[in-house]
Amino acid sequence: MAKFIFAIGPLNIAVLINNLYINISIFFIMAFLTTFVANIPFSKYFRILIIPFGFLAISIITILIGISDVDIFIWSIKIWSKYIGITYQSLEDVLHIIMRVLAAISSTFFLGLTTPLNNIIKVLKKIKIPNLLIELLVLIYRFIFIFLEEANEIYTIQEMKFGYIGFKNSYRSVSLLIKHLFVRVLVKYESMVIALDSKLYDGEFKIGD
Amino acid sequence: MKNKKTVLLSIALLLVITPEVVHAMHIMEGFLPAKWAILWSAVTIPFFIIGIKKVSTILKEDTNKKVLLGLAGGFVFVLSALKIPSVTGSSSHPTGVGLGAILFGPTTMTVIGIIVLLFQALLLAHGGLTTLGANGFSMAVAGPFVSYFIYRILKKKNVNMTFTVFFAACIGNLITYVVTAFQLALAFPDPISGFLGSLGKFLTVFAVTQIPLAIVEGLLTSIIYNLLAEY
Amino acid sequence: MIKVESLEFKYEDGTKALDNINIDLNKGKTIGVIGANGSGKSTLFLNMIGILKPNKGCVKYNGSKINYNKKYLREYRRKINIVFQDPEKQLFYSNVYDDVAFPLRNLNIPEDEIKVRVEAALKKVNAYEFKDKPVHFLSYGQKKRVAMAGVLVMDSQVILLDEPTSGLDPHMTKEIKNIIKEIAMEKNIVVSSHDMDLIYDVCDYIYVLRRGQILGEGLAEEVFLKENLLEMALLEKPWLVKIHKILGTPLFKTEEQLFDYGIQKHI
Amino acid sequence: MIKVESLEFKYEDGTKALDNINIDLNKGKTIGVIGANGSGKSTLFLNMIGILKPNKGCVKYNGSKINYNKKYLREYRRKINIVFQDPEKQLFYSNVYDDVAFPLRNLNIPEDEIKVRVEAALKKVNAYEFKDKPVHFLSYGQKKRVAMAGVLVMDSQVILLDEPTSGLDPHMTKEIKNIIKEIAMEKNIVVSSHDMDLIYDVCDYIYVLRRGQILGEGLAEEVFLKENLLEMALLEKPWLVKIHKILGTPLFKTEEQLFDYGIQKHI
Repeated sequence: MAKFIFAIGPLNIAVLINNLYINISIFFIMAFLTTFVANIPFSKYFRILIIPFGFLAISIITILIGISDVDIFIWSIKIWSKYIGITYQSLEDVLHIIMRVLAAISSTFFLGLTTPLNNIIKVLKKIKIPNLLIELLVLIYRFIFIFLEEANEIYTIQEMKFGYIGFKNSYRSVSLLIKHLFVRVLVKYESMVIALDSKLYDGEFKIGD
Repeated sequence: MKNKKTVLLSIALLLVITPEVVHAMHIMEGFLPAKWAILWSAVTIPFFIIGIKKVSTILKEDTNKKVLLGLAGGFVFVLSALKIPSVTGSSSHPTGVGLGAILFGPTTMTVIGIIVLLFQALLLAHGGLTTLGANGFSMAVAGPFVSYFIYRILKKKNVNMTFTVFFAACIGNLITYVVTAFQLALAFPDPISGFLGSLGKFLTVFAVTQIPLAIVEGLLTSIIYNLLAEY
Repeated sequence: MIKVESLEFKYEDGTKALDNINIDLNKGKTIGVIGANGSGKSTLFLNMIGILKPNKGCVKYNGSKINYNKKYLREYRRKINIVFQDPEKQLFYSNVYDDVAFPLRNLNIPEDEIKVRVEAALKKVNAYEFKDKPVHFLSYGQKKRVAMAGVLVMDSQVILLDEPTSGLDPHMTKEIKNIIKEIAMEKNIVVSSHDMDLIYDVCDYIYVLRRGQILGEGLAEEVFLKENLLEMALLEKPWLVKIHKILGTPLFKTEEQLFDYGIQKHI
Repeated sequence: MIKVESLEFKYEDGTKALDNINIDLNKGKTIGVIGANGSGKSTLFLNMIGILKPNKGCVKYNGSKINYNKKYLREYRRKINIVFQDPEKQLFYSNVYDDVAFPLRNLNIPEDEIKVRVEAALKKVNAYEFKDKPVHFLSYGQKKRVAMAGVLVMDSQVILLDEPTSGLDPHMTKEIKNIIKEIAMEKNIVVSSHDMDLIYDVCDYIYVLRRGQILGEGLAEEVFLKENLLEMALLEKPWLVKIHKILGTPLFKTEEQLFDYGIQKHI
């Protein structure tokens, strides 16, 4: 619970208060805690951190650049009769966004990288999230890993069979992979229903407190 | 200590099949200002609640279906973590929105989709908790419903099945992108040309990657659909 | 106790999966069911626990036919239960504790009693040490033991084990063998396996299946001497029987007995 | 030929999965890799085929380090390939023929050549007779053989077999054993298995893994005599070695040899 609040708190502060300096501090504290205290190597942390930055880069540039008939920009180029450039305000906006994003994402990472799902589930139970939702969370979480492992293995096998050389092969292989996974969903479903029966399942996946 | 290691290990596993390029249209954590984050959550929550209600009536008839929903969730998650080659030479992911809606129905996809988005935020750093509402609306509400309705309408009119599935998945993907651009434009209107100018900018910028991807998604979904029909 | 009487089971397409099966669990403390891939072992197990319903014949519990209504089956499965081969298909929680506690929670047993029973079951299969690890980080052998704990926790009288050692290394196989022997002191066990050495070691009475029929049955020491029977069933002799046949050493039931014999011989 | 030189492989979190591994496939025609669950066998195989990239050391092919660019790997994998344990995950098509043809079609080989090679591969694993059956109607053992054909069809020089007999009944195990021996006449085989009898029978040179390190290596007849080594690696002796140790019979490599010896003794 404490860890949960500790991650969700700063996340809310980052987005709700949205102060440049607070956000910078949140980012450094969270990054420090995740990498040093929770002992996650810095290089790995950095690698995960840059995953969503493609989106950030594209969106930031989009926000940054404006088009106008008159040159109101602090920096611009003229193409035919239009000016394309950056205003002071958009620059300031973007700075705010980047800091907010860093603060928020470091908080979410802290939660994702250091808190086992079970602790999160316990919190959700405490705040009275409906049971069905919690059950689905628990089941989906478990099955994600089953299918990830399978997808990984199938992918390797296809790669060994030259399945990812060129477009045509890749498309065929990915579609086969997805179809195969889906067939395995159905097969698993059948045998799981049997297992559930023998485990005296009565319609609810109960979870302890 | 052990747990941190293991969570990290899971991330490592995910990175093997997760790719160098961004997850197409997930609005990243913290990107939306508070006002918009809250607003989009408020828009999405009713759909989610209706979804849950509908799902639970289905489950009352057959409680075993709960496992099927769980399996479907795991499947959709993995689907969205897969890497597919895209026309631009880099790779991208299928969103699975269309395929999921056709296989499991749109309301189910709303519920599963939002849970999957939550896990994507926590495990993959795709999307985020504060943007869950906005992403949920575009990917788990708008996309699946549009895909599903196109699928139903064309199916009723006896249009060629391969094309039906292609079109449903393709448009479902495009709708997701349009809605996201809309959300971004609302939150970040252009200081000069306002909301419309901003919408134009976002639509143009993301069109470069999204239109080819929508076509890819459509093609892929129709191939998979045919493979499954064969099975 | 459980008896299967002239049971016949057909698939939906009409092919017979099981034909005139008679099994009496009173005949041994640990019963072995052996047969080639596809001989009907799993189908038989599913009939025995009432998941599949026979087309003819019946399964009897304490002298009376079992019923197929939900209420009866729930009670019945507290008496007889099964550990399936593939652990991935019977573990529903990422958390070991919750998974083992699952059947008890379905019976609405109070949490403090659940705790005692879950921990006891985990200890019995040497899985207590990783009870806090998420399931997806367990090795195959560890998952297999958690799956076993998930059935032991119900404390049923009869436990069916489908391929309990498949995919396990020699050390783990030995460990499972010991666990089976330990459980067999309090419960009735039915084991199906392709590992003839395992079956010979832990079982006292054996049923041999071939294409859905019982080709032979008898005490372990007798059945495995019947060369024709094993050959027809596409099976093998355990190696302890092989050396008895080939080298003329006495017939030993366990490796330890052979070992003692070897030492005496050298003296 | 393939050599692994002081290879180290770390997981993302920094724990070593493999440490200072040296393997030389020239040392035998059929090489065995044995070790307990989690000792690193699969990780080693994945390093050998270039799916995983070592942190230190290297894999050498014909004397030069392998490259990890797409083009090189593509050529490399025509020389070395792998059959994984679970056939269910390796068969993607509903049709046996299409499945075996998959790698050849990916290489754009003409259909008439494909036909010849697919049929030859299916015959090699005795799977030709069910080439027109849908995959989901095949038995586990049949699927396993089709999976083998799917790799044999590529005609690579080295084939890695991960647990080729797991889940198979005794008869099918024997059949796979014979197939391995037959393939080994033309190709180099690396087998990993928990079945010590299988390894002892088909392999001439053995590497013993424990916790990511090579604990010992040598000719099959030597390695399996080293009691300490096997114990430390949590493994077992094959039964033919056991009786040699306990009863003092000569050390036989195959059951047939023991059988002949038994007959002579009786005469």
